[in-house]
Amino acid sequence: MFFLNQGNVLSWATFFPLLGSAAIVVLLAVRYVANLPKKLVDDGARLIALFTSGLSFVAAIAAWRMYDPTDTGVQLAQQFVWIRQFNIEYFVGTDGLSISMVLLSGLISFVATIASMPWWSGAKDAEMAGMVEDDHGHGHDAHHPKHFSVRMVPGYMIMLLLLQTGMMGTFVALDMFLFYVFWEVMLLPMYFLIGVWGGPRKEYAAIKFFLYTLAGSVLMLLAIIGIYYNSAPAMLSDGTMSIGHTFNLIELGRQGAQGQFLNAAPILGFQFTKIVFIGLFIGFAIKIPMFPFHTWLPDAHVEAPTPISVILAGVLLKMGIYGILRFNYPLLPDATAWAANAMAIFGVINIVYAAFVCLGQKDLKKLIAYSSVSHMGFSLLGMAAMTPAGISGAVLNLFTHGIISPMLFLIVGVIYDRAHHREIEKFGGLASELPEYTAIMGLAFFASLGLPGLAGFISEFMVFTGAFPVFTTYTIISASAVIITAAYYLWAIHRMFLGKLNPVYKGYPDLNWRERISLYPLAAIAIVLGFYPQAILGVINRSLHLLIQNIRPL
Amino acid sequence: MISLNHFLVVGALLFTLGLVTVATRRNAVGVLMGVELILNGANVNFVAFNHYVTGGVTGQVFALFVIVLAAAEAAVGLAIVLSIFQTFKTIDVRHADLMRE
Amino acid sequence: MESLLPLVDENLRSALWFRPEMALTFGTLVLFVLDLLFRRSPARVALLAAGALAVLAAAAGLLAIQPPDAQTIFNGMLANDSFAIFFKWLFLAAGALTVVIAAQGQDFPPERIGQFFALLMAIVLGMFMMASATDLLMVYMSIELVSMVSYVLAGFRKGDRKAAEGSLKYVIYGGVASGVMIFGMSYLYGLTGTTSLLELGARIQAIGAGDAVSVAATRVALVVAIVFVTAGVGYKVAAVPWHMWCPDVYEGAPTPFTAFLSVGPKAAGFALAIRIFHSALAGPSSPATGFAEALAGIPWPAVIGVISAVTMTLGNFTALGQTNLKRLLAYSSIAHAGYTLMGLSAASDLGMQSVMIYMLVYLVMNVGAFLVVILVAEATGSESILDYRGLSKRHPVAAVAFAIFLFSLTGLPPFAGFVGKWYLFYAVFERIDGPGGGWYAWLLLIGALNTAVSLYYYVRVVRAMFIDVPYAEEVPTFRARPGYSLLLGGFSAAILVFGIWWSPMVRWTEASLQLFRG
Amino acid sequence: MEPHANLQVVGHAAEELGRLAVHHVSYLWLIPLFPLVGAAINALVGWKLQKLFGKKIVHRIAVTAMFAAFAVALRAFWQLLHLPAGERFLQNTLWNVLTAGRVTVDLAFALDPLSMMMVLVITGIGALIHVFSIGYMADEPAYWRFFSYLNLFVFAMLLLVMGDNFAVMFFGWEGVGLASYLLIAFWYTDPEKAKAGMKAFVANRFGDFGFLAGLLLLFWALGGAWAPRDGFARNLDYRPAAELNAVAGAANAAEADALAPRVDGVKVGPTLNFRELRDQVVIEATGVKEHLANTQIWGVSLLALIGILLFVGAMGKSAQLPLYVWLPDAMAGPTPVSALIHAATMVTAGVYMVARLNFLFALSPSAMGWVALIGAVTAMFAATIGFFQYDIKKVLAYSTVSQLGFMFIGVGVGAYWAGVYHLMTHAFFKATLFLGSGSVILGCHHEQDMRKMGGLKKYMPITRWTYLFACIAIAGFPIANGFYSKDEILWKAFTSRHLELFGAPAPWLGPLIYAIGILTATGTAFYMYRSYYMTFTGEYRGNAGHHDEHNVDPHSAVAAKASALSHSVHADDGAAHAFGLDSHAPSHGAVKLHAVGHAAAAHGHDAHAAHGHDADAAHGHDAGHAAAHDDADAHGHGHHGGTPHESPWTITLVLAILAAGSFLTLFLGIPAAWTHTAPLLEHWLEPALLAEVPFAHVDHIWEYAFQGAGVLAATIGWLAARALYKDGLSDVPARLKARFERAWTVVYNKYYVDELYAFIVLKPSVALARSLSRFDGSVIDGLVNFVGAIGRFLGRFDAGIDKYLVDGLVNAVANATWGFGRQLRHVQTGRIQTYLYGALGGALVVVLLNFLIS
Repeated sequence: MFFLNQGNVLSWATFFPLLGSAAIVVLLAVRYVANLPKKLVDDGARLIALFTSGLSFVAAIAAWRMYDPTDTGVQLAQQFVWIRQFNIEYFVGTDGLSISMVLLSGLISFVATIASMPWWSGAKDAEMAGMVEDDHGHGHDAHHPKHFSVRMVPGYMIMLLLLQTGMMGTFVALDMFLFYVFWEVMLLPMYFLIGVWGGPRKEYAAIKFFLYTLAGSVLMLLAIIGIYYNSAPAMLSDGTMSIGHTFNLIELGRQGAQGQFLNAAPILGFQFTKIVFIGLFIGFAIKIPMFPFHTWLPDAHVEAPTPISVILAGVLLKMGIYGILRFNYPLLPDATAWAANAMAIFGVINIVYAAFVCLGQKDLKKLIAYSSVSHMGFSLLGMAAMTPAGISGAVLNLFTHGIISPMLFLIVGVIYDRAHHREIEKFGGLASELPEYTAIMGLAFFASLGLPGLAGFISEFMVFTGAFPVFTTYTIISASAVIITAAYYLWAIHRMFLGKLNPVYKGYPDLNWRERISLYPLAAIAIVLGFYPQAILGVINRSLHLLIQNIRPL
Repeated sequence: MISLNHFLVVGALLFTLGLVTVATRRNAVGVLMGVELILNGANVNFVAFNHYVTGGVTGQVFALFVIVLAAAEAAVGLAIVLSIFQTFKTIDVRHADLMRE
Repeated sequence: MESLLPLVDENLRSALWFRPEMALTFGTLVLFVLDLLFRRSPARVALLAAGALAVLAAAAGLLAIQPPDAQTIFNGMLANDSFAIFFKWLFLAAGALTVVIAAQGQDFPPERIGQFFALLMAIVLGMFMMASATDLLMVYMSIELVSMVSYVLAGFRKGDRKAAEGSLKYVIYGGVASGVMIFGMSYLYGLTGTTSLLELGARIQAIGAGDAVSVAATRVALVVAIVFVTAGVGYKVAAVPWHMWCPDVYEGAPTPFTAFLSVGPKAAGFALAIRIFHSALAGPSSPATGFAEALAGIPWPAVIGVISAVTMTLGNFTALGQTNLKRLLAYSSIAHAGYTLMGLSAASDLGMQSVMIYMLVYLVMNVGAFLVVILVAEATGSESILDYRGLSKRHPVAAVAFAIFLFSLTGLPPFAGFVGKWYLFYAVFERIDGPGGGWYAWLLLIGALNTAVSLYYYVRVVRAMFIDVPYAEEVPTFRARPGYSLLLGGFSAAILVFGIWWSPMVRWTEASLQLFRG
Repeated sequence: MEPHANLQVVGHAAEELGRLAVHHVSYLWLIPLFPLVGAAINALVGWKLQKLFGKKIVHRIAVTAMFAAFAVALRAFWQLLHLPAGERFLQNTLWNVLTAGRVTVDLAFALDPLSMMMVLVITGIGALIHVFSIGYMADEPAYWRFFSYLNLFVFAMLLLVMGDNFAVMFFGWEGVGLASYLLIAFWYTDPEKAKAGMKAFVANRFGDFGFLAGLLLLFWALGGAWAPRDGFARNLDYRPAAELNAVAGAANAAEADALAPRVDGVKVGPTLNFRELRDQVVIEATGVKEHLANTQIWGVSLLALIGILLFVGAMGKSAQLPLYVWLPDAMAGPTPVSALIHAATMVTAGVYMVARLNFLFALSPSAMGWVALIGAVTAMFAATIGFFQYDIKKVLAYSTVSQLGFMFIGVGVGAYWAGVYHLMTHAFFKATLFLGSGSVILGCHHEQDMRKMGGLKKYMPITRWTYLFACIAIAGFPIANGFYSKDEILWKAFTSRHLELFGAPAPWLGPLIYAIGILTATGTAFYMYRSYYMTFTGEYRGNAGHHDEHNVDPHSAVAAKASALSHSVHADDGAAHAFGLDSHAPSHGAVKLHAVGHAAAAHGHDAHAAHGHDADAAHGHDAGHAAAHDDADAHGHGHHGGTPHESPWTITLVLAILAAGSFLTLFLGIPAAWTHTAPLLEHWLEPALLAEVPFAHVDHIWEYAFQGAGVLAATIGWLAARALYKDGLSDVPARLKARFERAWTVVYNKYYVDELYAFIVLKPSVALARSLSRFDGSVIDGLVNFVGAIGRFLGRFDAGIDKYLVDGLVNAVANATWGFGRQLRHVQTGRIQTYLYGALGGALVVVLLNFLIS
């Protein structure tokens, strides 16, 4: 596209959705003036959302194409001074660490937008899901409220697009302040999306998510202030020297490597780098989510509508790890080395503990939510090892999990739209009624339990290989989780899909086209990455290996 | 010979008495008078300090202003007490606790 | 006889710098007259509002053309400096907004609205003087001016028990507070021999000389005196433990005036506090760091820090339990007073600046919030949170704007509230690695956690508006008020703009930092 | 004199081995590709094709894919044959899967003599089994699904054996696990079958876990020697990336290769590639061998640990103790699956892996010791269970476990080629047996219980003969291949003296294993012939309601005898008479028989009448067939329905071919003792199996003697079985069972191992899971909500402070000042003053604060 060039592609990727939501606001204004029919406005909002998030995805792909993997520096940068008094710049750019996340976030956002449409579904399953448009606020029967995709559509789309802007911005921001702004911007839409369009206990889940994350991010804010205050001045993009300090993450990384923050004054008797590390780490750990800060996740997932779960699992969880790699590693290498062992231990706890919790789950969506917790543990373990394979595996794990877990949540959504419950025990023998669904489900489950030939295995394998020489025992313990993982997935399959068909589900419609077009691309990617992960690794490796070069043991 | 301290003691006494009055009277008018006492305690101090310490007229002028303002404040206060009486049919401050949750 | 001549000259000279105040003074009187003139006029509300705005505009114009050079006037009674001017603009804005809101609302019966406008002008006048007072006498008089008119306006709604009760509490509480303050002032005067804030600092440092015993004794007296004075100021900004009048008065007063109270006098109080603490109790701030040091070893920054921590915590936690929106906002305004005190306790240029920025931002978001309360109260006749359920459906604009205000009050980017918080936190952080930095670290931590706590009750309102479903039967009708909608839109836009592009705000406050120190 | 009195240990002359010569070719990828394509087509559009063009098209696709793969394999074989022995190594790299630092994985295939043999077996026998399935699954609606699974399995298996590195091998390793899961649970509507699939997968995961651990250990064991950080595996001391290695920055394969350290041309350091591994271990100059041999970890020899962990993986796949439990259950799958996956190919993966890594295992005698010992114990254990099973497939399953034990004995004691040879022979005769049983099952209308069979030889002759020949082979008579592989293994076991256990030399282990082995061989012969006799001899018991061996009621015994007398099908049956005569109440039996005969006649051919078919049998064949057909028409493939019938030609043909195979392959292993030249296969495999393991040298006399012993063992087993089970006449088994009731029950219930697992593994982990999830819900989440609750409580509490606490304080103060002798109401001062008290009290606090701080 002519207007996508090296200098602005990332900004476009970030702000296309924002433009979209602005357009929808205009549409609403027009509606008030010229009172358009509801149907028209809804469809308009949907189209705008599809179009803009599609454009954002295109821009993300363009960025991926433009990115030069042989160069480890910042690329596709766009930079100008924003608030001179505080040396704050609008500075977006990407390196090996974030480029894969940009692609992922663009893709998953688009998939989620598709999954938010009531279109392309058969008459029967639309009717079962309660997508039928009618005047009074109920779906096909009083027990089930209308499907989220037909409730307050413009508002939903506005929030969805805002969320996408926030996510993309978080991944491309290279100015600490800008990063924080985007980081917080994600919160609000997420709160509304869960709280307004969510399930029965949506209020509880939404506020829990909100408070949890905010509690983390205020600690993060303090840490950011601390880092800024102790940083040395740096050149601003307009060539002038900054006043006193800098927010430029790249610059801060350079300073951190030179031990700039080591001689900062201790705070409350703690060494500065350590306490700042902890502040940042807690802020990010809540997003990961890391045991024991993980309990918001199951609630949020269970209550959120399907596309939001998709985004939550596919993109938001990645930001915890991404943030740690973007802040803690380059800025505070020594504290990172100091904390590595703890990180590994938490990783192991995440992996094993969550896997066992999965085994005990009765709600399919909860089970998958906990499996996300477990899989994020692999990233923690891998990055804690600071070995090339470990850190590459950790980031690759973000990507692969970002492909697989959305599939899983879409799959849950499919059955929930039809059956309006997720109790594993209540299903049975679905395989004979929904063969296509069963097939795609099997693919996703096996991908998630780390079957070689599918994406999940590669990252797990790399994490193990990378972590083993450093944390032998931990690695072996967490490797034992592959057994439990297999157990809970297969058991779930056994209870839900195999055996005699539960007559209640006779005549349930199989996948419809909306579900197909949201699921199959992901499945294809999962397979391709299973055999050719180098497509990602080749791009991210250099920057990541550079990242861990500076980290010396205490 | 009366020294500065005597005046200060008087001022402090007035102040304390004022506070106690405010704190314990049930009659709103009484409470307002307690406020007046406090202000007058301050006035005594001003004048005394002016005479013994600083000289000049600053303190005395200050006192004058305080008196004037006290009068104004009393006027406002009494007006409000009147409206209280109109609404509550009493000026017992104990009953003015609608907003106590 | 000839000794009077310089005084006359001084007054004539000073009059040149006193024109805005004079405008307000005459404005007050003129409004009273207009009130009588327009008694029969059908459009009297509009006319009177126009008149009030005209007065404010005149004051503003005179303020704008006023030569900026910093100096004292009226023999050091008032100071004219950029610091004062900044706050004066703030007050004018608050006044104008109140006039506009009140003129459209129904909180004031048309036949009495004229008095309200007139008295409002008087309050603005008082606040003008608070901002620029450099003499204890002026401090006291300006505070009293503001207070006394406020007493009246707090009880403005005739026959309303809550109003009457609130104003009674206000008057008694205020009376005692100012009494305590004046008593403290008397001791200050006695100990230092001056009432001028500009000389006070030097005198206090001089106390250090002399034998240890008397020094110690004097210090005790000095500290007590200062605390008494602080009480007067703390009462104006509603800081714990002088905050208790706040919820009742807020609830009892007519809402537009509540909105005004929550921003105007609070800002004035902070202006006064800065003036007292920075120019009288602290040395000039060092050009390098911008830090100011407390005089005579009086640890007022730490004390203010503690007050701030207690204030914000108490305010937030108490707000958690509130169901009446006005009370909730009252406690929230207490909490915000606590946040703002962080800036004061930083005792640095950036601290002052952060206070100014915060007051500026707070003006917009809080008045906005109260505006929504007015709007809803008009339709439902209630201020209970229950009646906000489903507002997003019944009045989307109000709901969205309110959400923006509330999130901005919480301090989330990209809203202006975050900028204010950012400056406060940063100002405090600067002080951490100084002597006694530990206090600041804790203060910072408490402030941060309070932010999270405050989210909880702000979000309760948001949840009521967007998530909860209203009663089926209640269908309150929202009178179409383009004026309100415009205001809401304007406030929201301002909050977003300030939150994203706040350089101008910073530049303005930076330029307004010069305290006249004589 | 005892044999090893005058033994002296000799190994091959330790000539220096060079680097492996590699021939890069570009067509190997076709071999796995064809099955993959077949699988893909059938999986994606199979159902459509089947609906449009019928089942033919489906199996044509699948079978064509198989034969195509076989053809390419032959092409490769041809090429290998024409290379000098030392250079028989074809390699074909497709692309670099992943590279990060030292970890680099290519998708690459390699064929050396060993994997070549495996590929031939897999594609060859696999193709045959595909053909077999055509007939066997004929009436399966989900035909397409079955064939796509089969192809998928073959694809994965080919990855496993052709993989040039551990990663690709592991791809296949798990892939076959998946395929076997899908195939075992093929009839998923039956929860039991589905559960069996799940069990297989999870049990294998246990093995994979060990495999993975061993793999990582090996990988970094190699790394440790070169990076400046020995004690690499002593973890918990934090090691940064910077000092980790020279290849830290490698972002793609080329860089990694360029940066990799080399010792005189040999690439050293961590690698997943078999060839690189072999080179650096085998070539002395690199010093890797010493490093590995001398490294200890957690107090044990590193190599032993690696070996044992890898062997744990083998335990899973190859169903050794204690992970064998999944295999018998796997019989829930369709019989061709059992033949292909659970006999011929997948289960041998473990053996293959050990053989593939022979140079590594050979370095660790104690690892070898464990492999051999566990193999022997498993062989014995499984055989004993096999004695008493009634489900014909279960018998074969346990026999498979037992035979796998033999293979591990082979590779364990270092007779790698013998182990691999047995793998091959077993593939043939066990496939024959399984497919034979499949044919039987088909013939008996999906009846698997041998007690309901019998006398089938008249109905399905081809099946019978092939089955019999396979029995001969597995029992170990010199006329079939089984003898040669088994005896080679046992002989090598006997002559091995270098094994170790717990790091201590155990020269006695070899002979012990031999003893166990020879006993097991006897047992093998016994239970196999038992199955043969129970199935094919005697009278067809298919329709005899429910009556089984271990409560033989005299009547049926008499009936059987009577029928045997009436028209003596087996003239040679002395034993039957002998047992028959001393049975009681002949007249009674005769009368009964007669009556029943009439009843049957009266009712026409009632398929379900208890003795109806005895009657048919008595009145000859045609009637019986008629009945069978009526019955079949009446209700399709109902159980106990009709008489058995021979299977379609696709099945019998395959059986014949396989039986022939189990004869022909014997020529690959004619012992050196006879020909004084190394057996063909040993010679062929030599370049791949290069480990030098010392064996005691014992002269040929003894070898002959041992071969004789082997034959003797087989004969004993055969005769015993014949005596007990021929024609089902003997009631000795019944009496023995009655005698040793308890012991019989224990063995019959497979020593309750499954129950043990349920008790030790399943229940605890599920309980743990349940409790943890409850813990998570209540405690962890509870903490959060608790904090929230505290917050809200504090909120009310503060409000309380404002409203009440201060009041209380006020009242207290007021009491103190005013309350002397006054009642409370007089001092109750109301709100406003309350505030003032609060304010003043606060002010005082602040004053104090001042002094506290300063």
